[in-house]
Amino acid sequence: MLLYTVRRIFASILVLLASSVLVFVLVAQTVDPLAQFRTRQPPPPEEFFEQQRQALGLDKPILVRYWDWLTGIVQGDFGNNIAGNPVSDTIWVRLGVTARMVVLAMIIAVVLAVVVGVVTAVRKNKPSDYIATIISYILIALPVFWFAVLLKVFVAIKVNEWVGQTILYTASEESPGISVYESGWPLLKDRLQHLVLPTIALALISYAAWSRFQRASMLDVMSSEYMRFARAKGLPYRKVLLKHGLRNALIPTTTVVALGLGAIFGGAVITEQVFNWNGMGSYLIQQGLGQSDLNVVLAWLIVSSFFIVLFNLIADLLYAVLDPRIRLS
Amino acid sequence: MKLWRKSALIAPAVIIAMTAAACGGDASEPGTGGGEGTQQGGQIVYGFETAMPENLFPSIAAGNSVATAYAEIRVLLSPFRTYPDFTIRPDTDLVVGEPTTETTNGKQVVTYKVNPAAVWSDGDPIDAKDFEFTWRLQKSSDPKTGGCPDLISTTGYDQIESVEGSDNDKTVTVTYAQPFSDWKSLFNLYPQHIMDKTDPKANCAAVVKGWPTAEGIPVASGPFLLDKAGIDVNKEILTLTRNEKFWGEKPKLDRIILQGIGNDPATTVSALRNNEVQLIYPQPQLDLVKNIKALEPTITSKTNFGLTFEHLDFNTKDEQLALKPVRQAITYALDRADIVAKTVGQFDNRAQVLNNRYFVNNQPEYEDTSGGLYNKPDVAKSDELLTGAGYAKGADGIYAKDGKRLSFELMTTQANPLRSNTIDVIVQQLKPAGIEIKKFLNPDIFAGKEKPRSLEGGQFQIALFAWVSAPYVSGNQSIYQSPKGDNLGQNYSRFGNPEVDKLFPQINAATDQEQVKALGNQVDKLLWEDLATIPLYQKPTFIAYNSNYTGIEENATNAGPLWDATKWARKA
Amino acid sequence: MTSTETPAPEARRRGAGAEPVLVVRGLEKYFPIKGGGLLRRTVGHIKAVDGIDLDLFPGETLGLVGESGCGKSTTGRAILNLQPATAGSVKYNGRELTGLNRSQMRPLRREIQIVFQDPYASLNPRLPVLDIVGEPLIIHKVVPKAQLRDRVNELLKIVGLNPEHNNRYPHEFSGGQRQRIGIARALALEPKVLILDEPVSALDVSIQAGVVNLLEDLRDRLGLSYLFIAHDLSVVRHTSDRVAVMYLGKIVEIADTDDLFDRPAHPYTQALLSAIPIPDPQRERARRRILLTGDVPSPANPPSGCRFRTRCFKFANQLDDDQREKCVNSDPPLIDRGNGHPSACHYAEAMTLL
Amino acid sequence: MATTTAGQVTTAPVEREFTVKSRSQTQQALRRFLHNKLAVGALILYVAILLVAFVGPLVYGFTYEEQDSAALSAGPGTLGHPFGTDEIGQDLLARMMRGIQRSTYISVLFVLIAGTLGITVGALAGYFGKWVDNVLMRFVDVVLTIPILIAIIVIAANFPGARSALGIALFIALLGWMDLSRIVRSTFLSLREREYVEAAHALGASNRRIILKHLIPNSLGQIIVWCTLGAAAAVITEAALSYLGYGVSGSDTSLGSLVSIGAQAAETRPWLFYFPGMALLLIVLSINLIGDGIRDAFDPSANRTR
Repeated sequence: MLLYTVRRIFASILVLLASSVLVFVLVAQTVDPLAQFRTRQPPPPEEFFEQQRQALGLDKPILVRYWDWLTGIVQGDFGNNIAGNPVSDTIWVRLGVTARMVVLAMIIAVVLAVVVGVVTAVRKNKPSDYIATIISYILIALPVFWFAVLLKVFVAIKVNEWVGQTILYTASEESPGISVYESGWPLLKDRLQHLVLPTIALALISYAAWSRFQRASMLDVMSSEYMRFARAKGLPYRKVLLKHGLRNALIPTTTVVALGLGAIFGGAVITEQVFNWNGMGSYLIQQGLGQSDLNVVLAWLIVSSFFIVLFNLIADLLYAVLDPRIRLS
Repeated sequence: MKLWRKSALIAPAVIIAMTAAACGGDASEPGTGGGEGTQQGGQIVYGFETAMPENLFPSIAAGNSVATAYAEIRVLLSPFRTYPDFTIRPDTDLVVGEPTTETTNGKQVVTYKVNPAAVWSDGDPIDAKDFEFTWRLQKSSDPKTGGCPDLISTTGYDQIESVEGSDNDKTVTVTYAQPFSDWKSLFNLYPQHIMDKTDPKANCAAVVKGWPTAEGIPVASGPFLLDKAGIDVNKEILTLTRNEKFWGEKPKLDRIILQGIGNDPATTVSALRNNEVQLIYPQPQLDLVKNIKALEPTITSKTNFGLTFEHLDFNTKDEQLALKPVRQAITYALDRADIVAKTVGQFDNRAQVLNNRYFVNNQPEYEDTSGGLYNKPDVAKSDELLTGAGYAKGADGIYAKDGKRLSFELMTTQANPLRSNTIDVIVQQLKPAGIEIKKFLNPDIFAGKEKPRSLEGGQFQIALFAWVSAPYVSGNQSIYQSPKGDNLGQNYSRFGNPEVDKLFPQINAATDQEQVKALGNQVDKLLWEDLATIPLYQKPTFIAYNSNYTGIEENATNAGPLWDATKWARKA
Repeated sequence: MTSTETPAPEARRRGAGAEPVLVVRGLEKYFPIKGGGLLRRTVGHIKAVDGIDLDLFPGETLGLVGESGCGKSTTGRAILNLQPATAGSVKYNGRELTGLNRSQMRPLRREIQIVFQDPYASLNPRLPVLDIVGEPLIIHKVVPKAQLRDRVNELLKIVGLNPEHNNRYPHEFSGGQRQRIGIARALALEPKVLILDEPVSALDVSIQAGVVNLLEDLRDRLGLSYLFIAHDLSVVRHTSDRVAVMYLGKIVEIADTDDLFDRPAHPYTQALLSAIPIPDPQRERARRRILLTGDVPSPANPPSGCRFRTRCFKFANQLDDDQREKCVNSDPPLIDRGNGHPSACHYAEAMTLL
Repeated sequence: MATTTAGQVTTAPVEREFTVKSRSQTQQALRRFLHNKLAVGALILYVAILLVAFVGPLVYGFTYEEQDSAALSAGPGTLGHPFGTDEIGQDLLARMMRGIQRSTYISVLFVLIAGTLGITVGALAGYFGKWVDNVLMRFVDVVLTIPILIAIIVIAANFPGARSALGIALFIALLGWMDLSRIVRSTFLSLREREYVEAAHALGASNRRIILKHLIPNSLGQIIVWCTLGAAAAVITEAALSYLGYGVSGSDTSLGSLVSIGAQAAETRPWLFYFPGMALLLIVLSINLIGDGIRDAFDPSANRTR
C-alpha cells in the first residue's frame, strides 16, 4: 500500500506538472493583460506599455516565463495582477469563500445521494423510487442559473415575505461590511443565511447524478452472491443491507464524487455568478477573463487543477483501501 | 471623452471637467435631505455594479475606474463640482468665492482662494503647497524631465508654467503657458505633506504604487474618509465613514458601504428588494426598471438622461462604406425614432432621438444640426442614392454592385441587451431598403491593434457603441479630426474633413460658452454632411433606493450617485 | 526428436517420408512480469513455451496435449505469429515465419489458418455469416466481389451448413454450427495447415463427434495438415496420427498415436492416460490409476532439472536419492530411450496401463 | 482446395441440430427499448419538439427576426403571439423554434466532432496499447485536470469572432471528447482480447479493418449512449456559456441564449423565462431518458444510470 501510495503521488505530481504546461500554453498565448489599457482615454504613452510588459515579464521568451511562473507557484507566489497586487493575496481568500459553498454542498449532496440512492434501490419500482427518479432527471436537465433564479424569485423572496424579515439572502456571501463591525455568532448566522440558497442550488444539481449512481451500485450489490449468502445465513435484512451492502455500494460512489470535483468547480462558477459570491468563480470571470488578467486566470486554473488532481489521488487511494484488488493491478 | 463599457474607466480629469456653465448659477439647490424627519447615524449599502477598483489613486491606470471616481468624489476635493443640471460650480467647501481667470500675453492666469478652515483629515491645512504638489506630480510623463510614465494623463498640467502660493499659502496663482479651456477640471488635490518626497523619482515610485485598495486613502480632504478599516478587497467592500475633522456640513449617516454586486440585473433587483442593499445605480434595462418600479413605494427610483450617447461608426476604410451615398442611404433607411421606441423608450417615454454629437438633448447648447433630413425613414431616397451610385437590387433583395453585396457586419459590445436589441431593430429596418446587416457581439471591440477586429484594429465595418460626452469640446477633437498617418486618436471611422480640422484650435481656445456652443454646433453640422458617424440616442441613467432613506439625488453627469452623499439620511 | 525419430510402423500415419510442411525448432515464448517498484521494471518472465521442437508432415494430424496452462495454445499462436515468439524458428515449407511483420506475414496467412476453441467468442456477433466467412476472401482479395456470395455459400456447404442462412448472425446458430462457421472461415483461403486450438472442447459431447468427423473428412478431401491442440486425450486418440505431450512449456513425449497410448514412456503421459475413463466398468475398476499430487508449478519459476519432478510419482516413490539428484540437476532431453519414441524422462520406461 | 476440386467435393451432411431462432443484439436492444415506456415517451416527446422546431417555422406566421411593432413585450396569447413577444416585438415561439434548431445543430455538430475525436483517440489507445495508450491517456488525464466548462470559457473568451453556432460546437467538442475516449479505450481493451479479433489477425486483417469492422461495431452500444448524453450535455453547456456571456455572438439566437436572457425577466415578463426554460428542460430531459433507455436496452444486466 505504501508503495502504491508513493507511486500514485509521484504520478499525480507528473500530471500536475504537465497540466501546468497545458494551462500556461493555453492562457499565455491567448490572454493579453495589456489590452484593457489601450481603451483608456487619453491613451497611455508607449513607455507605459513597455513598463507594464517588463513588470509582468511579457518581454521574456515563453519558456523563461513559464519557468518563472512555475518556480513562483512552487513558492506560493502566483505573480501580480495587472494592478500590481499579488494574486496570492486574493486567491486564498477567494478559495475560502468558494470552499464554504462547495464543501457544504458536497456534504449535503453526498449524504442526500446516499440516503436517497439506498432507499430507492431498496424500494425499486415503488412510487417513491419513481418520484425520486423523476426529480433527479429534472434536476440533471436544469441549467443551474435558471434553477437559481427560481430559488431566488420563489423561495427566497416568498419565504422572506412570509416570515416578515430577511432570513434568506440572495446576494453575496455575507451582508455587506458585516465582518467589519460584527463577529462571533451574528456573523456566523449571517453567513449561514447567505449560504443557504447557493448551497441548495449547487448541492441539488450534484446530488441528482450521484443518487442515480448510488442507486445503481446499491442494486448491483444487492443482487450479488455475498448479499444473498449473508441473508441466507439468517442475518437481519437491515443489518445485511447496511453492513455489507452499503459499504460495498459506497465504493464506486466515492470515486464518482471525487472525480466530479471538476464539474463542481464549473458549477460553482455559475452559482457564484448567480448569487454574486465573491469567490473563485467571480474572481475568474470578472477579474480574470473580464480584465484579461493573465496571472489571475493562470492562478485560477492551476489552483483548480491542483485540487482536481488531489481529489483524483484521494479517490485512487480510497478505492485501493476499500477494494484491495486495485493495488495489485 | 471616452468609450463606455460595462466597467467603464473614466479619467477623473474628465469627469470633473465641464465647461463653465452658461446656465450656471440658476440651478435649484440640490438635495433636500437633512431637513426634518431624518435621523442622525445609521448606514446605507450601495450595491455597486462595476468591479472593485484595484487601486484608489486616480491618476494611474489601476485607479482610473468608475468605482474610484464614484467612491472618492467626496473624499478628495476639487475646486469645482459638477451639478446634476450639468453646471460646474466652485466647491465652496474648498475655495472661497469664484476662482478667477484672465488671459494676458497669451498666458492664462487662474487664482484660487482656499477656504481658511480647510484642513486634511489629519489636521494639516490645505493650501498652495498641495496645489503645487498636485501639479508637480502630474506635469510630465517623460522620465527624462522628471516625469512619471505611469500617469494616465498629464493633460492640462503639462501646460502649466508655475503654481505659486501667497497670503499665507491660502491664495494660489496658477499660470498656464497657453490658454487651457478645461482648466476647471484640474487640481483634484493630493496631500503634499504626506506624499511629497521632493525627489521626482521617489515621487514617481509612489505614483506607481498608488494607493492599493486594501490600504485605503491615507488622508481625506472631503467629508468622508475611505480608510483601511472599512475596506475588504476580497468581499468587494469600500466603506465611507465620517471625516470628523471636516469643517463644512458633516454626513448624517455613520457609514456608506459600497458593495460590489455585479451587473446581473436579477441579482440587483433581488438584493434591493431583499433589503440586502439599499441603493443601486445600474445601467437601466427594461426588466430591471419594470421590476423596481413595481416595488414602489418601498423603493424610490428615477430615470434620467446623462451625457452618454449611443451612435454608429462607419469604417470609411471599408470599400463600400467609403462611398458617401452608401452611408447616406443607410442613414435615410434608418428609423431612429423606432429604435428609440423599441429600446430606451420602453422604460422612459421622455427618450428621444439625438441629432447632435457635441451636445445631448437636455443640454442648453443642444441644437438639431441634422437639418431634419433623417427624422423619418425614407427608403425611396435611399433607393435613389444607391441606384445613383450604380447599385442594383439582386435576386435576394439586397443591393449589389460589381458582385459586391451591401452586406455589413455591425459590431457592438457583448452582454448589453440594449445594444443587441438596437442592432436587431436596425437589421429589420435596413432589410426592406436592400441592405443586409449582420450582428456581431465583440468583446474585443475596445481592444488594441493586436485584435484586428477591434475599433483600433480596423477590421470592422460598422460599430455601435457610446461616447461619454461632455459639452466642452477639446475631447471631441480626437474623435473627429483627420487621422494623422497611423495615429487615429479615437477617430475610428477613419474619416477626415480639413474644414472640421480647422475649427478645433478655435474651440479649444474658446473661453466663452456661447462661442463654444456656436462652434460645436458648426462642427456637428459638418459632421452630418460627411455622415461618418450617426448619433442615435442619449442613454438613460437609473437610480433606485430604499424609501427609508432621503436626501439621495441622482447626478446624471459622471459625478455619480455619491456626489452629494453628505445629505443622505435615514428617515425618522 | 528429429534425429531420433524413427519411421512409424503404422500404415495409418500419413505423410511419412515426405518433407514436413511445418518445422518448429527451439520455440520460446516468454511473457514479462513487471515489478511493483516505482519504475515497474521487468523482474522476470513467465515461460509459457520454453523451447519446443515439432514437425508437421503433409496430410497428418499432430495432436498436442497437456493440462490447461501448459503452453499448448500459446504454441499455436506463436507458430501463427499471433503472439510473436521470443526465440526459436518456425518454418513453413522452408520459409522462416518468426520475425516477419504483419504485411510480410499476410501472404502466409493463406497457407496456415487457425480454428479457435470457443465458437461463441471467435465469431464477431455484429457480422452476418456472409461477412464472417467472406472476410478472409476480402482481405486477401482472392475472389471478385461479385462471386463472394457464391464462394461463401460453397464454403458453407462444405462444412455442412445451409447456405440460405448466410445472412444470419452468429447468435442464431448453435455451438456446433458456429464452430462449422469458424472452420469455413479458416478454409476460405484454402490453407495447407490448420491449427485447431481445442476445436471441440467447448462443444457438447454429442456434437463433438460431428465436428471431429467433419475435420477428418476435410483433411482427407482437401489434403490438410492439422496441429490438433487438445486436452481431451480420447479425442486426440481418435483424430491424431502422432501425439506430442506438453508439460510446463516443454514437450515431454512424442510418438505415433497408438504407440503413445499403448506404451507411454514418460510418467506424465502415463498419469494422463491413466485418467481416461474406460467404458468397461470391470476394466475400469481393475486398472491402476496414477494420481498426480500438487499443482502445476509456476511457469515463471519452473523447477530445476526435470520440470515434472515435483509432481512425479516415480520421483516420489520409486527412485533412490542418487537417481533423484539427476532429476534435480539435469533437464532430461527429449530422446528415444529405447521405447521406440522420444520422451523427456531420465528413467523413461514404457508402461502398459491396462 | 475447393475451387479446384469443387466438383468432387461432396457436401458434408447438414448438421441436424436444434437451431436457435433468435434476434440479433440490435433487434433485442430495440425490442427492450420499445418496452421501456419512459424512454419511448421521451423519444416521442423529443421527436415532437424537433418536428415543431423544424417544420413549425414553415407554417407559422412570424419569422424569428420579424418585429411586431404593435406588440412590444406582449404577454402570451395576446395579439396573435401564443408565447408572447420580447421588447422589440419578436415572437417568442418563432424564436424558440429557431433557438431549438440552432441548439440541435450545435449538439449534433458536437456529437459528430467530439464523437470522432473521442472514438479515434480511444480506439488508438485501446487498440495499440503500450506507448500510444500511455501518451494519449496521460494527455487526456492532463486535460481533464482543467474544469471543462472553464476551459471552454477561456477559449471562447479569446476567439470572440468564432462564436457562431459552429464555433461554439467546436469549442465544446474540443474539450468534450475525453470521457468518450476513455469509454472507447476500455471497451477496446477488453474487446481486443476476444477470439474473433484474434481470428481476424490470423486472417491477416489490417489494424484499420479490425478497428472499423470488429471493434467499433461491438462498442456501438456504449458509443450511442455517450452520443445521446453528450447531445444533452452540449445543450446545457451552450446555455451556461450564454449565461456567462460567451455564447453564440452573432445575429442568430439559440435556446441557451433565450434561456439566459429570459432569466432576467422571471418576474416582469415571466413568459420569456418559463417557455424557453421549459423547452430546454424537456429537451435535455428527453434526450437523457432516451440515452438511459438505450443503455439499458443494450446492457440489461447493468441498470447503471447517471
